[in-house]
Amino acid sequence: MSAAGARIGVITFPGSLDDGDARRAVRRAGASDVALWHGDADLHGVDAVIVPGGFSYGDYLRCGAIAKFAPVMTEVVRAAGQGMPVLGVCNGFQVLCEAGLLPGVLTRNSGLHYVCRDQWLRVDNNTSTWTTRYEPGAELLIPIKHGEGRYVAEEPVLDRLEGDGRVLFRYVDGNPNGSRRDIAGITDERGRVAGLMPHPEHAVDPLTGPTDDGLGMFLSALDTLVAA
Amino acid sequence: MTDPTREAATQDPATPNGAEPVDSVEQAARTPELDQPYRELGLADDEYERIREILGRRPTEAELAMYSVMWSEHCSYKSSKTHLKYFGETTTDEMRAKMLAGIGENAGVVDIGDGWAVTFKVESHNHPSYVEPYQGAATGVGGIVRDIMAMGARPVAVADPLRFGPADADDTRRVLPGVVEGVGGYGNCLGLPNIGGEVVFDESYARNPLVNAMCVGVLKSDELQLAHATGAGNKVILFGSRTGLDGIGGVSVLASETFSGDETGSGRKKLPSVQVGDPFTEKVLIECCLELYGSDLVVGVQDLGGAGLSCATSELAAAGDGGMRIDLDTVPLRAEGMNPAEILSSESQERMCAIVRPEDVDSFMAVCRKWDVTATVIGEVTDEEHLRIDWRGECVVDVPPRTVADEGPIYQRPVRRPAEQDLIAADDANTLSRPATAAELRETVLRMAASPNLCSREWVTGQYDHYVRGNTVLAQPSDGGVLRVDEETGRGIAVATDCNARYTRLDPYEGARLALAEAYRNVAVTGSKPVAVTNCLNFGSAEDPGVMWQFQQSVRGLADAAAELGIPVTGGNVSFYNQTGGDPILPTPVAGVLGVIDDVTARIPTGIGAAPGESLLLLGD
Amino acid sequence: MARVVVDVMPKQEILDPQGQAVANALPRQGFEGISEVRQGKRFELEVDDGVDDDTLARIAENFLANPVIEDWAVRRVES
Amino acid sequence: MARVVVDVMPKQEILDPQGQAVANALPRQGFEGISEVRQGKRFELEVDDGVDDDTLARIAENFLANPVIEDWAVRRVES
Ligand SMILES: Nc1ncnc2c1ncn2[C@@H]1O[C@H](COP(=O)(O)OP(=O)(O)O)[C@@H](O)[C@H]1O
Repeated sequence: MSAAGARIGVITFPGSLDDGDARRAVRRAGASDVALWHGDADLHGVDAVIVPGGFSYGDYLRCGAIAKFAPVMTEVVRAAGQGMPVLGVCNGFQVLCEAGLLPGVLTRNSGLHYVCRDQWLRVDNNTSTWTTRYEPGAELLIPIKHGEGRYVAEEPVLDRLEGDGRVLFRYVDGNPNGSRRDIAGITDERGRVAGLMPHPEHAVDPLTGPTDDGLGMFLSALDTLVAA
Repeated sequence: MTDPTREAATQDPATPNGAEPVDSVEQAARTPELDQPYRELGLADDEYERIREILGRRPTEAELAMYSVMWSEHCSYKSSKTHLKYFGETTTDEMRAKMLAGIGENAGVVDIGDGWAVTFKVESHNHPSYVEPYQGAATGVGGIVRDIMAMGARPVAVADPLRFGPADADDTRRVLPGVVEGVGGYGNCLGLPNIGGEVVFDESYARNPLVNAMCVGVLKSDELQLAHATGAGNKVILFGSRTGLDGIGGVSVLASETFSGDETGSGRKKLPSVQVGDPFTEKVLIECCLELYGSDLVVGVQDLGGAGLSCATSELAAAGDGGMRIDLDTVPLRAEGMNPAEILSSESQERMCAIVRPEDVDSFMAVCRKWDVTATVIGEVTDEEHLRIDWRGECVVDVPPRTVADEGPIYQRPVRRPAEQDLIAADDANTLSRPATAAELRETVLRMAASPNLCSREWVTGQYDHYVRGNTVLAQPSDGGVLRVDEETGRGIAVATDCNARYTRLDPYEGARLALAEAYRNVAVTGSKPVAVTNCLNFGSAEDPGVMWQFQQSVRGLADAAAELGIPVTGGNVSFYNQTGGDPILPTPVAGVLGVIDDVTARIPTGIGAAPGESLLLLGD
Repeated sequence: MARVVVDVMPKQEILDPQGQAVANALPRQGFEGISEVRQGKRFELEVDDGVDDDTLARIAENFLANPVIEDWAVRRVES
Repeated sequence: MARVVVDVMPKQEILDPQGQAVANALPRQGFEGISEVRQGKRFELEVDDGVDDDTLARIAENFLANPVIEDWAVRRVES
């Protein structure tokens, strides 16, 4: 498959906000972007899926709690089971946790405020589908913007995540939300499904973001798709 | 899924047993002498007389509710109109060349080239934010965003000029965090980057905080929407949230005083005048509106803000070519037992009203269904001259719409330069002692850097998303916010809002000129060319001649400065009565300037030291 | 020591977007028959025996609830 | 029609920064003697009589609460 032949879908829920940005990032990485609709139980033959940031359904009950029941999510869960790469960013991460594709849950920031700032992250794992382009230990500057990003899971779950090398990114230079063990992003057992609170799609062009450090995530997935 | 058509069909008029008698037009004609609580509704004796004259009878409850809100200071600009004319008088044809819509529309619209247009406006939500900081500020953002949507634009950014009492005052500790969270909570959830604003502390704003919210929208210049109800037979569609009892405020005196009569019956006296915002519904409403506009399904559109349906129906009809008929029974309600006056006055948020050709109604409803937005046909445009509103088979409103929307009273309030103004001017800053030694200078600089009015705004701006939509090129702490409008060409815009109200207190005319000059400079230093001005004029009581003098002078200052700079004032907002007891706030005419930049990659960031060897130059004197 | 529960609910006439979102989502998950949902807050306090009902009411009214838009109720429970 | 209350509270072992913030603020307001505060959610549902306890439990467990971090309790009340 050529890069442009790779089709990456981006879901739009009512209340999604960063869907346009995720699609822009996909195009910037050289792949084709495909719009997916929450009410449409069809992935339209895409090769990977991004669940973008925002406030799906207003995030009123708990972030992501209502979105996990959207018809499109049934298909995402099915496809992820068959190994399709899936990335959840911010609200998308919350949705993937609620949907059971990733362990744990994202709770109210310990500072009790919404935080928007440029945040340093350290790459802990560069073997997942979404992180192969990074050197292990590399530090990235990527925006965060969330009110509920404190990653919480039971101790044994946290131990297992660390033991299996499934922590993708950790906050460095200050933990912005009180996440357990400074966790900013994780992956599933197979390294195909990834979720993180920071917004790589807002770090693809230094004109509109702090850096282009986020582009590597999209390029990483594209490498896998092209090689397949 | 809400089925909007079924919604309308099954809407149950729910006439409770022993329903209150409806105060119909017929009834009003039969009972001319009925005592009406017009004063409690804020109408003066002569205003009430004028309404009787217009109608040739006493108004019904519903009509009285309508006139009283529409003729309020907030909606009718009755004290300011006579001064605001000066903006029009000082705008030349040359300044007007790029203006697609100006003062009088929901928001001003400016052509920025390449087929793009930009609309921007500031509105105040001062008092509600004092009563309930979070919801007051949140619904302030929601309201200005709907104004921008009503022009046919996609809202693309917000900014929030704020004023509070002393930073260490107890009340500021209550108000400020709530306001900031409200602005952030609503704007972040709508996905609108916050690209500017101000945070100023001054004693005069204690108990009178100012929460001004700006929204900027972008559209193709041929996609402008207008708020008019034209074409007899066209349908009137109300869409968005249901109409509830919140935000009714003063009109509840109608229910308690004249309807039920007995004290126990109504329980309506304590209706909360506060509204609760639902940003998610508004976000969906934005996408729904844009799809409706894009499919050319709308003839005219108006947002529902202050004065709710009273305002939307009368303004749409007044700007149209005929009349309008509304069937109030079809309005989807959230509360039981609402009466016509309450339905017409409710300020429930997240609602819009559209005029739609009959053949487009099905397609309109389909778009609303897609976005799960409740939509209901509530009436139609007629070739009569009146706005007529029916309720349970009886006519409860029958008025010439222009008399409600456009022909409210105009006051020539007394204007007097306060005697103390000379004392203030005589108290010259040159008499203050200056730091004489290096140590004193150091101490002064440190004190200034730490002062609430100069310290970092990050506690505030860090709660606002400035990245969303991926087009923010400059935001806090830049002097002006810069946004990319066109990804192909890099064309973009800049905005800044400013006002130093202490200057305006010293000299309202010069202070207003300085406010505009500062916003103009803040736009210019981003590398953009300023093209238009909006404003939000926050003042004390219109009944205080000294305040009216400040107001008059500030308007003149702003207008003259705009003319001097050659850019038009395309709109604005007036907020009077920002005072507790006899002490008005500092006169605060916030100026907002819009600029255009041909290529955002050429923007100039604020700050020095980006590259070694930079030279520092001081321009001007 | 006593356990005190303070329930804070949005006033009836006030819009409750949270409760509404929950109510709208239930049928989508196959749960029928729930006509209305309102969402509020529940606080559980561990309170010294010396704290009287009046104090608790003031805490609820001035601090835990926003009386402009919310109603509250205080009750002592077995802990 | 019945009214059902669902209480959802953060699990004891989970950090509750909102409750903690309340607890810390109380002494500053002059309220002493409150040693711990936890903040959760309270839902009030209007439920058809046909909806059984088992269904309500599933709604609470799968939807209103996230069992990783929250406990829940359902009870029917007089309406
Ligand atoms: N309420 C606010 N909302 C958003 N941005 C704000 C707010 N207050 C201040 N800012 C931003 O913070 C920066 C610094 O503000 P300020 O100190 O007022 O700047 P200046 O003194 O240069 O006018 C500016 O970019 C301004 O737009």
